[in-house]
Amino acid sequence: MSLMSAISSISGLRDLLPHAAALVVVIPLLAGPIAVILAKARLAWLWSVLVAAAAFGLSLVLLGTVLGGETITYEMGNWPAPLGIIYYVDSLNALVISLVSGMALLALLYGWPMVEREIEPKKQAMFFGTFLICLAGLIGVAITGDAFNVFVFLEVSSISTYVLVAMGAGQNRQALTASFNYLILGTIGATFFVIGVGLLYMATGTLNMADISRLLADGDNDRVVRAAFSFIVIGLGLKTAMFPLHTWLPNAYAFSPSMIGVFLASTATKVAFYTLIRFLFSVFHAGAPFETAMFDYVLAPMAITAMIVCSVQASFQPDVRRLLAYSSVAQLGYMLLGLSMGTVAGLSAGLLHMFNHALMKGALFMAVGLATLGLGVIQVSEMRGMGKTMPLTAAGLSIAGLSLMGVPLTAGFVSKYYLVIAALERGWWWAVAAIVVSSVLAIFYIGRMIEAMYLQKPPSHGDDPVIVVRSPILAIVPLYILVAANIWFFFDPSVPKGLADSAATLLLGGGAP
Amino acid sequence: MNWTPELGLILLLVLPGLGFAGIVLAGKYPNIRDGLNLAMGAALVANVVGLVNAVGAGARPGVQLADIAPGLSLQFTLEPLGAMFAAIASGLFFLNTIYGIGYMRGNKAKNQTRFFASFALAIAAAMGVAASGNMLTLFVFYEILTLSTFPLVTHNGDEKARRGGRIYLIILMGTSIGLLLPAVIATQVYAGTTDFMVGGLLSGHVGPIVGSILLVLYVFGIAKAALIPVHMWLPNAMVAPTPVSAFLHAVAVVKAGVFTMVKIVIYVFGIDMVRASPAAHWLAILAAITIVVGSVIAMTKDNLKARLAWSTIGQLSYVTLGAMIATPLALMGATLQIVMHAFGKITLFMCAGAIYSANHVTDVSKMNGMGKAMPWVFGAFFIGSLSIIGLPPFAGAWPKLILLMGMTDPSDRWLMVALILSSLLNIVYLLPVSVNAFLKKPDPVEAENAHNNAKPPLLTVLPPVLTAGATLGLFFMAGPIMDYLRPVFEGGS
Amino acid sequence: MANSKPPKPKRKPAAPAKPKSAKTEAAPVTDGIHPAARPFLWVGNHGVQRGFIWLVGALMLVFIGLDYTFNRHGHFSWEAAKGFYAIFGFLAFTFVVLMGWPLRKWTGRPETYYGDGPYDGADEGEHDV
Amino acid sequence: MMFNLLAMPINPAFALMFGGLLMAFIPQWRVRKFIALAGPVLALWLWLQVDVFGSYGGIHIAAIGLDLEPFRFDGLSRIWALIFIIGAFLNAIYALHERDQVQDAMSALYGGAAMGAVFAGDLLSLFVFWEITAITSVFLIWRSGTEAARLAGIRYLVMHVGSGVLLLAGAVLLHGQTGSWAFEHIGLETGLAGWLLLLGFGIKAAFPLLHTWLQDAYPKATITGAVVLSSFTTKMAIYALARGFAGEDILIYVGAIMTAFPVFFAVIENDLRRVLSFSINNQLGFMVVGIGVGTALGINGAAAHAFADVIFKGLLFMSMGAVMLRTGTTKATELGGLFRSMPFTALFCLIGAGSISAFPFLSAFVTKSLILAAVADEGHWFVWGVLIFASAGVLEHAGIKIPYFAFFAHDSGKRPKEAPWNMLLAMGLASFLCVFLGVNYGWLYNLLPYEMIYEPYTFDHIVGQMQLLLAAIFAFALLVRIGWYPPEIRMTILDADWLWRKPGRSFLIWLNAILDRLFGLVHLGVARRAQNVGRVLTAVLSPHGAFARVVPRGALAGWTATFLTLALLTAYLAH
Repeated sequence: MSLMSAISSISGLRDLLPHAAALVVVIPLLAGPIAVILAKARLAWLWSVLVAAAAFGLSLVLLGTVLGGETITYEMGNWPAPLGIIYYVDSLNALVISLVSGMALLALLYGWPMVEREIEPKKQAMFFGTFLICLAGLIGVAITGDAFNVFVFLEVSSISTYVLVAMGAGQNRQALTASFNYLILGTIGATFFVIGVGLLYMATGTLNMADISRLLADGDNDRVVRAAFSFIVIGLGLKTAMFPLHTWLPNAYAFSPSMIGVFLASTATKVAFYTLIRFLFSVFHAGAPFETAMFDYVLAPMAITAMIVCSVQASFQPDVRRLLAYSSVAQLGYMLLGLSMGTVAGLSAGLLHMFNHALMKGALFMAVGLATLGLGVIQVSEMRGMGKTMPLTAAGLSIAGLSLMGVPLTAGFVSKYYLVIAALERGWWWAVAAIVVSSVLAIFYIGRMIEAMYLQKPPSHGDDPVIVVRSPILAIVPLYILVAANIWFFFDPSVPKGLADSAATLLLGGGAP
Repeated sequence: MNWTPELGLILLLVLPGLGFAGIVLAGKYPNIRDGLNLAMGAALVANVVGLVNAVGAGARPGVQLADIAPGLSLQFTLEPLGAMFAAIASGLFFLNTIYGIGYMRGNKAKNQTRFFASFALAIAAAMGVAASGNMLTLFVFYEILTLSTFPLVTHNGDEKARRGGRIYLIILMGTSIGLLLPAVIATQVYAGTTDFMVGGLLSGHVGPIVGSILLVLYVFGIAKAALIPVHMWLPNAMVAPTPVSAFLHAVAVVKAGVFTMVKIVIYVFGIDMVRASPAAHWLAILAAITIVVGSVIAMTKDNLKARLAWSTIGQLSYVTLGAMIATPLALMGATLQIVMHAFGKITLFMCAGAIYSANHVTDVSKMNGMGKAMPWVFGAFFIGSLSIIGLPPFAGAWPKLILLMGMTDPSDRWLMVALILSSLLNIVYLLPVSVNAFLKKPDPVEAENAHNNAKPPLLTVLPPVLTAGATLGLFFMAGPIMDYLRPVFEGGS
Repeated sequence: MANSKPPKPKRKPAAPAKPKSAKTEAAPVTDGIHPAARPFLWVGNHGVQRGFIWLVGALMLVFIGLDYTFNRHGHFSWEAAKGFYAIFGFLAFTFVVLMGWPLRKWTGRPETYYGDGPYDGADEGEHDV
Repeated sequence: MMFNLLAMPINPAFALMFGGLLMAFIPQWRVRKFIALAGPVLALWLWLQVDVFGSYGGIHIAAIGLDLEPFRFDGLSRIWALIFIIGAFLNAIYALHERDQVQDAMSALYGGAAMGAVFAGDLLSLFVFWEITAITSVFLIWRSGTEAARLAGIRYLVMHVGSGVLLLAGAVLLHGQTGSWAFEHIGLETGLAGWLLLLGFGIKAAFPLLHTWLQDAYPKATITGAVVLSSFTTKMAIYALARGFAGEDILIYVGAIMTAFPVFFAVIENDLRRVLSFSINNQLGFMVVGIGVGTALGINGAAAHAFADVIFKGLLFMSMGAVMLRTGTTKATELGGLFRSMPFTALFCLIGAGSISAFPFLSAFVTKSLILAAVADEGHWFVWGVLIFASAGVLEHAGIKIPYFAFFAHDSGKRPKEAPWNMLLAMGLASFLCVFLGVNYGWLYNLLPYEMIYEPYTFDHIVGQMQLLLAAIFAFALLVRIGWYPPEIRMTILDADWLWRKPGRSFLIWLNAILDRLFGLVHLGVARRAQNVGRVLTAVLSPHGAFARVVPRGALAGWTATFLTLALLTAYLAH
């Protein structure tokens, strides 16, 4: 409750910042090249932090406004829709935007010591610049109300992401292959998406999402619309790493620089997921037969397959970051499952899980990155004794892991709880079973790490155990902010839950953007 | 500030929390640390006594800790059942702490600070379980109990301890998240709340089939109650030091499991619904099988603690059996078994630990003739055995009697065979331990061993002797205890 | 007081026991004799024990004879038969004793059969013999 | 729970039990001995205080609606309590020479518990005391300290606790049917409840096949322990049968078998204390038959015979105990000719032997005949014949074998000291009582629970009994003379307990091995299955498995296209 009121009080600033909706995209977009120009790595980093903080501040303003019960429609250049591009903020994307900008800030704070070690010095400024552009792209995707503009920002963020992933090559040459794979599949996805948008334009003659939605409300049996729908779902599904289109993801996460792993894991797929929701529920209409069919026969089965198969895969992974990546695909299954229920409760639970998953996966990747930094850990088996050698990191990792498992007193519990309730209300017993199985599998793969960290002896040189590693404080702080958030949002999930609820009600209540 | 029941309810968690902090901070000074630990235990007992009296006088103190969402809150409410569990757990915890200090010092164990700190957390969790006002809160503390006892189970830190700990965690967490949690959530969906309600919060909300499914989920989800086939964690947890075993078996963990079992039958399903449920019948049969199989396997174990572990599996299935039969008398018997078994079993475990402290002997077959050196220990063991067997005038006789009284319905009565068989098997595997110690001549080779005459530390002898005396006293206290609990069971048929 | 002299019939001369008893009788131990028993030592006399059967036989005949002095009115008709109890008693006793042979054959086992070890008073008493 | 002890008769059982508890904590043996003697005296005094039959000092437990009546004084419990008091007193004297705190305490507790059981007015109190007798008495076996005693003690305890639990189960079922805990006539018409109770009582009463604990444990008990044991447990069970199952026909036949079968075993048994144990069995048979008949005469006979039996069986055990104390054995093969050095013991033994054999003017003559008359009155001619047959058998093993092989027969050469004075005193008192009861039978008859008219000393009764006894003695003399009497040999005689001590044990061992193997197989099976599943999963999902292999990018694109087709189909086909 207190958090909500705090945010609401900030919203008083909105009078000072009437253009917040535009600024939140424009500032990072423009700041990116400036970062590159700054050239000095430390300066670029500071600048980036500043920009990310500004973006975060702006997104909080937007969030405050939305929490106040308003929706924001911002016309770019004062060109009214449908001719101009409009930015549109409601409870759905306010949450996503805050999440993205907040995680960007935390990732940057966390990232400095990492980047210092992982990226060649002369590329560091460029790295931060690209990162800011990527951030702008992701926020843009989330905020825009124009279908084609979505494609543009999607590509902005994607291309910058390919670059960022490829920068992991300093550590591991496989990053290049991973990035290339990502690029190929990402492009296919983008292409499918843009084909879909084109088809929609063919059918409706407009690119404004609200207009499309209005026009589609009548003749939704059109074959063109159906084709557009399929292309968009598959295209965004690819970006979301929907099973079985997820194959690009594990390597991309595993070989990218630590900071990018953290950022991608907690934002990129989330934004794509948001876009999917936006198209499924506020461009197309949830009641349409082809959409219901897609939910029942494609999305839901794929979701639970992901939840189980990828959890098993995660259990097999020796590589920690690939383990977490597979777990992400499985967790995306939870969100898709909630979405495909097509009910307010389901969608809300999916959105809440999206938010919570960002918190926990961000923390997990941070901790793993620290472990890599401190002990050179790549494999689960190399984490042995971390409870002794890196106690803080190990504790953070454990708590975030518990959250991933859905243990009470962590945020992960709350979203799984709502998901199960939604499934039960929908009468989907099999989905409950899948959630249960997947959660138990999560115990396995998280348990493997916890066991290695706490139950095995630390590696030693002869008789001398490896000494305790001190993690950089700058990296520990964001880790613990996320860990604390994981606990905080168990006790007080009112903000994300309220937003998710109102978003779900809005989307399914037929409220047009 | 005056003590009120509501404050007492909060203190249930706060006192162990303070204890935890104190233990950690004073870790470098063992005497201060152990003193703080004991002070915390004593304060907790005093607090619980106050609560027990208040609840006995009809108060039902309640506190809401956190309101997560409508229907999702951390809520404490103390009723007689919980007060009883809190009393047992805190009282025995205090004794077990004394014993643990004696044991750990006597054996010069490592990491004592971590050990006692974990204990403090675990007792906090047990108190939370006792005072839970809804199923969600209970579940939360149930999980904390698992996690906080995990370092205790693996305390020895060797490969065996790790393996035991792994199984402990996998089974307890797996079942609770995989079965119990869905059941709790389903309860929330069907009943709209998980707040405990006299007469059963699910009654009237679900049909017999869904009710049966939920019951099965609950019963297997509460793996702490160690019903076959979710019992395997218990023998594996025996790798822990003896104070931990005593804590697991008699003070908190298994007890929390069976307590939860009784609690769900009374407050979640309601007696009538369980009685009408077809699943309950089969679960009762499974409990009966567990009783017999546990005893049979206990007979084959030479390691004393393993034997006691299997004995616990058998003995605590009495509670599950009573809960599944679900007549008011059977439930009364089941509840009483929680109390009475606690005293008997903690005596046995403490004795096992005292023997180990004296001469590091763990096998029953090597204890022949030790009675001369440790008459008090084996005497206490003998009394404890008699109580577990269920012979008057010892505490264990009452629950068996009342359970039997609750089983006279023709469809249940043949399950009595399990109880009868169990008593006989108990004699076979429990009594020879002390009898051989007193009567059997030691192996000549063993007799050469000077350790055979070693004396255990005083602090490990006193507590079991006290609890053994308590089993005699409790036999005569059964009336007041039952009167105290009676309001709980009057809600039923 | 007991009105019948307890039976002290002849001891069967068991072959292995003979040398032992002969030895005992050859050197009678008088030290251990209880003063109160001295007047009755004749009971142990071989001849007395052999002759005991005649005493019992005679007494038995007397009581059978008594049957003829009155008419028994028992519950069952055969009770009235003269000497019924004597015949029944004799046959019953003989049967019981003789059944001992086959019974021992079927159920007799070495003393250590159950492996429990000896149990006659290992720890107790002042066995001053 | 509340006790209303004031202004009300006090249960004499408490005198003994309280004394026992005290003794458990008193290391000074003189004080203990005083308490041991004072307990029965106090109990007797309390017994005398009760003028009116009734139930006193009830306990009510509201929570489960339980009413306990620990002290019911009526015709049946009165006589049993008295004989237990007498037994406890004699046993205390007999044990004066002993310095064993455990046995002192346990004997008193045991006797008190047995008396408590007799006074129990409800089945739950009965159960409580029933089990206490089991726990306390087993120490009398264990204290002999031998390995055999230890094992026998455990077997004994299993059977006795089992008896208690059966009793409890039966009581609970009965309560379920009738809503009452009162211990009144039960009968087998109550179905399962009745059968369970009968079985529970039957174990302690040593029914055939359930009897083995008796012959197993009593001979292995301590010297005094065997005497104490012979007084209480079985007689308490007889009381319970008389109370609960009077007039059950089945008991007539069970009792008849009980009288007959032990005599065969007793003939060839070498250990004289074990012979006495068989003899207990046989005597219990008479009482059970009397209860089975169920007439006033029958029940009175059972009560009177139990009364007499405590004394003469105790006396016989005492004499054998004295022999054991002085020679270290009661094996017939080791004994003989002891009358030379233990004349008083021999005399008392003869009196006991005469009593048990029912010689006129000794106790059993006036008690056993009650039972025989009751059987005959009801026209059970065959059972009557069996009882007469068994009477001849009693003479054989208890009347002749015990005194003959111990004190007469061939001279073993052993010249032990006479028994200690306290033992002689106890035996003397018991002998006196045997004669006293045989002569002043009216005193005993007046104590019996039911009104009856019976005169033991008729001419034909005396003549018939003397014929029987003399003919049997004659047969003995004859058989010994012609060498047909089976010689004493040291050996173990198998009994029904062979079933669980040999094949039963083997079965358990076998079962254990099989279970081990089975669990092993299951584990192995599960492990294998898991391995197979694991292999498949690994093949598909592991980092090197099919799913994770780096797929050519073209194939990936193709795969995406396939999936798109699927999506398109779904969208098109939906309606």
